[in-house]
Amino acid sequence: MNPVNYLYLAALLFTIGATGVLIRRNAIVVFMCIELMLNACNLAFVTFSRMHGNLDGQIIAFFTMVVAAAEVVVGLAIIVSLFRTRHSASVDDASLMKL
Amino acid sequence: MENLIALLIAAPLLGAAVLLCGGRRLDAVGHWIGTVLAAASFVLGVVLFTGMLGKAADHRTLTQHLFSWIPVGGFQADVTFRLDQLSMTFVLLITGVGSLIHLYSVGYMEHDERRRRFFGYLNLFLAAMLLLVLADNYLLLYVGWEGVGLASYLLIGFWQHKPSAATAAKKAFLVNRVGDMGLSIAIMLMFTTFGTFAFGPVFADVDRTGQGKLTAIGLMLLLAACGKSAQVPLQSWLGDAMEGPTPVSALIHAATMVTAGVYLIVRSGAIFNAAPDAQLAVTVVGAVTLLFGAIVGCAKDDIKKALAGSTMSQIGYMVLAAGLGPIGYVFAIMHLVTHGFFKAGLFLGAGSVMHGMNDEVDMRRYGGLRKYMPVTFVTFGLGYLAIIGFPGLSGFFSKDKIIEAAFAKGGTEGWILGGAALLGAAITAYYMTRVMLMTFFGEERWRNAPTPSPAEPSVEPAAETRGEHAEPHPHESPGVMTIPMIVLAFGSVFAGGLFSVGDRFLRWLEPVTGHSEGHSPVSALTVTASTLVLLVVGAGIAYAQYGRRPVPAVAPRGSLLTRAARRDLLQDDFNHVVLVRGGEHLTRSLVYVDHTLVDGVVNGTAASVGGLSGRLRRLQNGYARSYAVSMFGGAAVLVALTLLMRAV
Amino acid sequence: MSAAAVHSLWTTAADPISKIQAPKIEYGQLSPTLIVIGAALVGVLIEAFVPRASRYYAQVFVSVVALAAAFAAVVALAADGYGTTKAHIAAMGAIAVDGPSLFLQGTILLAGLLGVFTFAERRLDPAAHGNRVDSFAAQAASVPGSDSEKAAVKAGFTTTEAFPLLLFAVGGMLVFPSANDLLTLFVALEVFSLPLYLLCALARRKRLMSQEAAVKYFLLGAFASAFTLFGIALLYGYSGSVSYATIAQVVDGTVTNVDPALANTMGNDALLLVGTALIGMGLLFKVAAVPFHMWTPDVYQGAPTPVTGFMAAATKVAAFGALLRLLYVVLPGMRWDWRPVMWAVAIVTMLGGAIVAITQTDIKRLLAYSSIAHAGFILAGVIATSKDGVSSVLFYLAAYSFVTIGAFAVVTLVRDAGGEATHLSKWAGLGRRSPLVAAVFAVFLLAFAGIPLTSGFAGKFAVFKAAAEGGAIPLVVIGVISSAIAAFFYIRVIVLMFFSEPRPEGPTVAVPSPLTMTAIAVGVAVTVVLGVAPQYFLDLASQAGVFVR
Amino acid sequence: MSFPLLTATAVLPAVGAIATAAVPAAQRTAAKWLALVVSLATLALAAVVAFRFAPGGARYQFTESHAWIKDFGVRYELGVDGIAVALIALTALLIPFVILAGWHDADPMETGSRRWRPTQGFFALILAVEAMVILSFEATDVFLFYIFFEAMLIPMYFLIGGFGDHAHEHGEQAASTQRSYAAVKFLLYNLVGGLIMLAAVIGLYVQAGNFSLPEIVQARANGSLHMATGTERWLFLGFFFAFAVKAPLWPLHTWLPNAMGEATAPVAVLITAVVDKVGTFAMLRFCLQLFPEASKWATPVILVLALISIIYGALLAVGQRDIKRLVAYASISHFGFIILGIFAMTTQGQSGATLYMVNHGISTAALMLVAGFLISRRGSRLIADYGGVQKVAPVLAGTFLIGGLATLSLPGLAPFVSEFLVLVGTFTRHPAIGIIATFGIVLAALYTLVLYQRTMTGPVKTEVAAMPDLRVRELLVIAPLIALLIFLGVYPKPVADIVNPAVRHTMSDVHQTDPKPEVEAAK
Repeated sequence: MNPVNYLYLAALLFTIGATGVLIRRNAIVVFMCIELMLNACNLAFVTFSRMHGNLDGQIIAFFTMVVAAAEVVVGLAIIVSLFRTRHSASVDDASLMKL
Repeated sequence: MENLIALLIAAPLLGAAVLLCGGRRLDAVGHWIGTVLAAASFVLGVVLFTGMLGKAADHRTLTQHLFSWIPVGGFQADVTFRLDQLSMTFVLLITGVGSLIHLYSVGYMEHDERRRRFFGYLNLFLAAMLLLVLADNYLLLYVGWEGVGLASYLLIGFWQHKPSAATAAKKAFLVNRVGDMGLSIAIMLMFTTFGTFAFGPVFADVDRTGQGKLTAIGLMLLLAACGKSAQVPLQSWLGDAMEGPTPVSALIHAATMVTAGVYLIVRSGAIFNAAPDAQLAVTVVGAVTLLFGAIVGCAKDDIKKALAGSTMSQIGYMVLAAGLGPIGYVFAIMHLVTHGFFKAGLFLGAGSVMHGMNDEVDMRRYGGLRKYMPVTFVTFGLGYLAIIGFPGLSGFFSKDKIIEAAFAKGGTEGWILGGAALLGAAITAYYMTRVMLMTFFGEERWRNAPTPSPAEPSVEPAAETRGEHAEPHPHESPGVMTIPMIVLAFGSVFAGGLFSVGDRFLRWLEPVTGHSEGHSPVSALTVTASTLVLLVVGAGIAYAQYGRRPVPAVAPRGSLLTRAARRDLLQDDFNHVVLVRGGEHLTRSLVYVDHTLVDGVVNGTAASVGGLSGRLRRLQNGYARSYAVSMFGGAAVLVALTLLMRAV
Repeated sequence: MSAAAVHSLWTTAADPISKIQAPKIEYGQLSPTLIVIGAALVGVLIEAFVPRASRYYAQVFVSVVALAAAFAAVVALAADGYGTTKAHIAAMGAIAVDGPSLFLQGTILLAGLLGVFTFAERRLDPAAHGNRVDSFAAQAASVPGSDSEKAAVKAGFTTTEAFPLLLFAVGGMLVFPSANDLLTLFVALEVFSLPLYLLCALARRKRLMSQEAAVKYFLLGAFASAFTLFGIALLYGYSGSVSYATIAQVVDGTVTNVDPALANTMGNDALLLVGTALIGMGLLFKVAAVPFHMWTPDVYQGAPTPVTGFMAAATKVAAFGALLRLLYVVLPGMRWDWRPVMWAVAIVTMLGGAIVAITQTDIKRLLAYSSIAHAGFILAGVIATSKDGVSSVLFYLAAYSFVTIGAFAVVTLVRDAGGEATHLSKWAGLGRRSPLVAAVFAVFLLAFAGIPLTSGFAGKFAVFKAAAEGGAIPLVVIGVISSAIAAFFYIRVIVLMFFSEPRPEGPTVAVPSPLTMTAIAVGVAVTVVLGVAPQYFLDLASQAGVFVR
Repeated sequence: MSFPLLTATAVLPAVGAIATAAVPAAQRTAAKWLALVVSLATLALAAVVAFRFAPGGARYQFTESHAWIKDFGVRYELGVDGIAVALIALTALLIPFVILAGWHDADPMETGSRRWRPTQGFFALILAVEAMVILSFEATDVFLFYIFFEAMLIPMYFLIGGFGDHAHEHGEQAASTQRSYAAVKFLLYNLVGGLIMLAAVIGLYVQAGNFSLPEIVQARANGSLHMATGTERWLFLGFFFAFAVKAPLWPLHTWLPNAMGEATAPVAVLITAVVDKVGTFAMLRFCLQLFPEASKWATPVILVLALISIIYGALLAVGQRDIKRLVAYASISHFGFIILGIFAMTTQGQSGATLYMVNHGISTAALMLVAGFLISRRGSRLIADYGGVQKVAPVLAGTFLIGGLATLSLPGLAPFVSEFLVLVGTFTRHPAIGIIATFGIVLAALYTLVLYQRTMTGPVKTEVAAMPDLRVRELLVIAPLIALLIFLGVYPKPVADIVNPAVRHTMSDVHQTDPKPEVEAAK
């Protein structure tokens, strides 16, 4: 099957993730959407690696996962602390600072 | 010899410096310092005069180069003095009459606590006036020209606490500035035409350039002359200038400064001779002014303003003569000198009268003063006879010559100008007789004088401001005041004869101004005869009106012309409406424009940027997701742009 | 460890083990980064093992020493000629050791050092329960206003983790501008971003805002890095490699041995263009360029001021470094595609930052917008695409970072009951109360405004000059106009400080410890020196202006 | 390497400024005296420059040149021609009077913190301005000039906004707000001008590759540096705009009335008599020499603008209610004359313009400082609040009148010489413009005399009845200025001789020669 389709899939996933970031209020969900985008990237990497017949892409995918994990650690810490303070994980509630 | 010329100016200048910077410690002796220095300058002048007489007629011109003043490229202005017969005449007149009036002022200003400063100003005036007549180039002349303007400004406004005086002074300076504009433009024209503005070179090159340029220069010089000599249309300041102390009126606004215009025209004879159109303009101005002044003089009840009108008219004669070219130059100057004597005498007389009458100036509250102040009466009377041109007295000779010259111009112009001159003579006789009668004859109207109606514009406000309506006790003035009057009276009686016998004055001045006998359509005899007839007529009418009938203490309403004449023929109203009002509106609207438009544009830009900022600021609404949207949009645009760039 | 290295391992794995050659790592040349990261790890250990009472001192000591040592190492490398003659690519093509990276690393390290000083400041806040406190939360985990927080404060806890976090961030920033393949770039990006997210959340006062800032920064940052990553993926897809050199060759079309797959993807410019755009967006996000700037004011306002100062200075340096390398090393071949785009971005950034700043009422937000405007100015230099462009940007970054840290350090001094008094209205009449502080701040503002005889002017002139020589005259004109607009609000602050009457309830100016004083003093000194006698540093920058390829 | 005279002339006040600022808060008087002494020492140095300057010698003298910022092609290059010497002398001459006149202007009203030292600041700032102005007159390197041209805004800004006369019809609060408005307006106008010039400076560098004025002029002369017509014009406009704001030329003038109105009289003098001169000076030195062709191209427009400034400024002066604003608008009119003279492109015009800068400096200083003394007595700037002052304070009135007469350029006083030269210089090339400009002298008489009449003459107002006459310090300020006005009016030759050669050089740079008089042309 033509690997290019995987690229389309990746692009689709990426767009879905981005849209999710834009439309969802809950910080956790937003964050998950971001993770989705990262995974879309991974898919793209792997596909390209397959197309080019070298393994860089696959290795990068591993790196990405690690980075994503690190992001989870940091991100959840922040989001949780926010949640504990405000008893809501809605991104829109966090709008003290504006203008 | 020529090294003395600078001293002529230095003496009064020193006086001015000492008196003005000296401070109060000089109050006691200040006036004498001033007088002595003025006299010193006169003596010096006499010495130079005798020295000059000793020389051949065409070697009498002395020049003294002091230093290079403004050297810039081709523009070379030097401080150089030139003493020839013409300037000599003026030096003697200025310093002579000047010294007399200094003397007179010692008495007149006795009770003024600022007398020292008054003398300082007088000395300053002498210095400036001498600079004016001694300058060897137009720029230096310009310095003197404005210098006398400054002195006149200071002296007219000497009683600054009187708003009227301050206003009059300002008006005089401003009107003169308009004239000065003419002079400076004339100088610029000379520079562009001849590359210089020194008398000698300019006159030498006159024939090298076109008539148009010369006419322009001539007209500009005429404008300057109009300002300084109170000729129509720049005459309006002279009447108000009477706000100044009377000695000032006598010296500056009768004898010397106001005649500077005549000097300028005569001095620039070479230019005018080559520019007939300019000459015609000069004669017209002269003729108009001599009638204008005369008419105004008829209507005034304020003795000084009446005299001012007459001054205007007499200078009109001189300008007319000067405009006639070589036919008239000499007589213009001659009339100028004789006029210097008798008009100064008349003013001093008027001053003496006011001195005796608690500074009352309204002739309608005089009357019958001859027995209270005999000396004043006699000297004033002689001056009167002289000015109306009574046979044998100075005015007769000088004025008669001018009228002849006017006819001698030939053609219709000649007739018109001559006619005007004749008519002027008649009116002169009328108004002077009127003054004479109202002041010294008739019943004593100053007893239980009623307060004048404020509506009367000719009554000077000083009378009210000082609030002296108590019955005055007329008395003769002290010696320091009468002596100058007597001397001047002698001048006004004999000067004319002295000059005319054997054409002395003509031959004296001819080398400078040149002279040519015009061929008059009417014989000199007829002119003289008709002058005398008109003289009698004028005086007769005046006698009929003011000598026979009693003079009302409050002026009757009078005919339209009379009322117009009282208001200086409405010139001030015109100026007020057109210039003052218009100017005020212009400036006010400009202030508005500057604030709203010029400044507004800038402030508007600033405000709009601020507004834009305020609007953009709202995008920063604090919602992380909207930030994300902008990022996403931004990314999209970025991608699109990049692709687009490759596409194009 | 770079992908290429791994790849070579993999492909040779089939052969006998003896054939495996260990990847070659030039530790000496990577020493700055290694020192800092190592110190950060030590910091973690300190948190684990050193008794609470002495942690603060230990952390400060370690951080200062480490940063100083790293800076010394950078200087040594530069002196050794790695900036110029011996410049080359280390760590199997992962890290470039050349002029720009050394210059920027030096700048970042100094900024980090001053940052540590401001972090360690403990005299400003009133002592809580008899123990001095810095501007970091007693215990970030405890809910604001809760009993646990009170207890933490009572117990005199302090978040000394801030220091290792800062060190990690610095470590990442050191790698970021010198990264020579896209993977390293991405990793470095995350390595310095994540600690910053955390640091933003650690404020002692106004914790709600602090946490909000952290959330916003984190979400948007992650969002942006996702885009970057996708861009990287596309570029990788286009060129079949992530190493700058290879990509550059592919872009230029000077690549040798083109296999069919590569030929296929090479033909597809969309990959290249979109990839470039997305990576560019990630970097522009970090440098706070319009329209990717909207996090800046909120984060700058909410984060603890020392963090803001450090972040504002160092992040910009690192990010612009990376941007320069990307555009100059990887994409010179497609200059004609990205230059117009950058033009647009630079213009909107300059104008947008300057205009919106006019109506700001909070000093930290004001400085945030000014930093946006400055990003625009620097972009003007980036666009020049000439050696002068590079060196001018380097110089500008150095000048700017010191001014920024100094300015924010001054902001920490002006305090009232609620902590720092950042609302502009409270600054009224400061010049009367404490002329010295006001004067110092005025100097920084004038430098921001680019008044002659300050470093700001020298920098601005350098970049505009480079841009003009690069033919971007309109850009210069717009830059000049926007700096005129910018001048307006800097002046506004000065007016406020000097010409308006002091408020009775106005703030007090705390007397700082030598630490903050040093930071400010250094800031002023550099500002003036770079303004009056910039030649030496310009030489430095222009020597360092060459990228290794 | 001879003694760096020019550097010394500028460094001395700079050091003095720092020293003055460092004087402890308590020793206010010490600071004043220090500043005065320093300014006098500077005057002495400036005098040395003026007397050692050889008019016949090289174009730029006492030159110094050191490397500064190689990368920007900037050198520390100083050198003075006659024009610069005249203006440096003027600056150094006026500063002591400014300091003396402002002796009590900065005595602190309110008590700030113990470090709040307004007095020290005031005099330090004045000296700082002096240093920067002198340097900008001396700089022959465009960039160096630009730096001080911009930098001098900052001390000026603090002088305007920080110290006003505490007399205001709407009270102190309104006064301070208006002051800072004026200060900000001043700064922004000049900053915008300066930044636009910055763009042009950069453009110039791109064209020329260095900033040395003599080198560029020479390169342009021998054709080795060619500029496209369009480029040259744009650069010219960039430079001219900045100078026109500074000068100020209509319609960029509106900052001046605010600044001069709100600032104390000495500061106002500093603005109009010293700082603004840098603008006109720079037109003469940089615009004409760097961009001769563009200058000629722009001349018609500039002449018209200058003409508008002359008439417009004078008319607005007539319409003012505020003494200081009146003087400000009068200055706008006079700057119109200066610019007219510069762009008349004749020897008379440019020499006249240079003399005008000097004379206007002195005359405005005289008028403005006396006005300041007057205002400090009555505590109001409104003309309507005065009347009959000459009765109670004759000396004050007298000096005020002389200042006024100088402003209306009465012959015999210095300004006449320069004004007439400008008029003649303009007339020889553009008669119409010359004639219209002469209307300015009538208007000048109008606003001056109206001012004098309303304030000094008439019945004595009760508020001024107790007004003391000039004190010794004040007399010390005014007397020398008046003496100078008279001396330069009677014997301007020394200054003219210094200026003329420089003007001749400039004329040759713009390839212009004076039009020949008609008769000579005929011969």
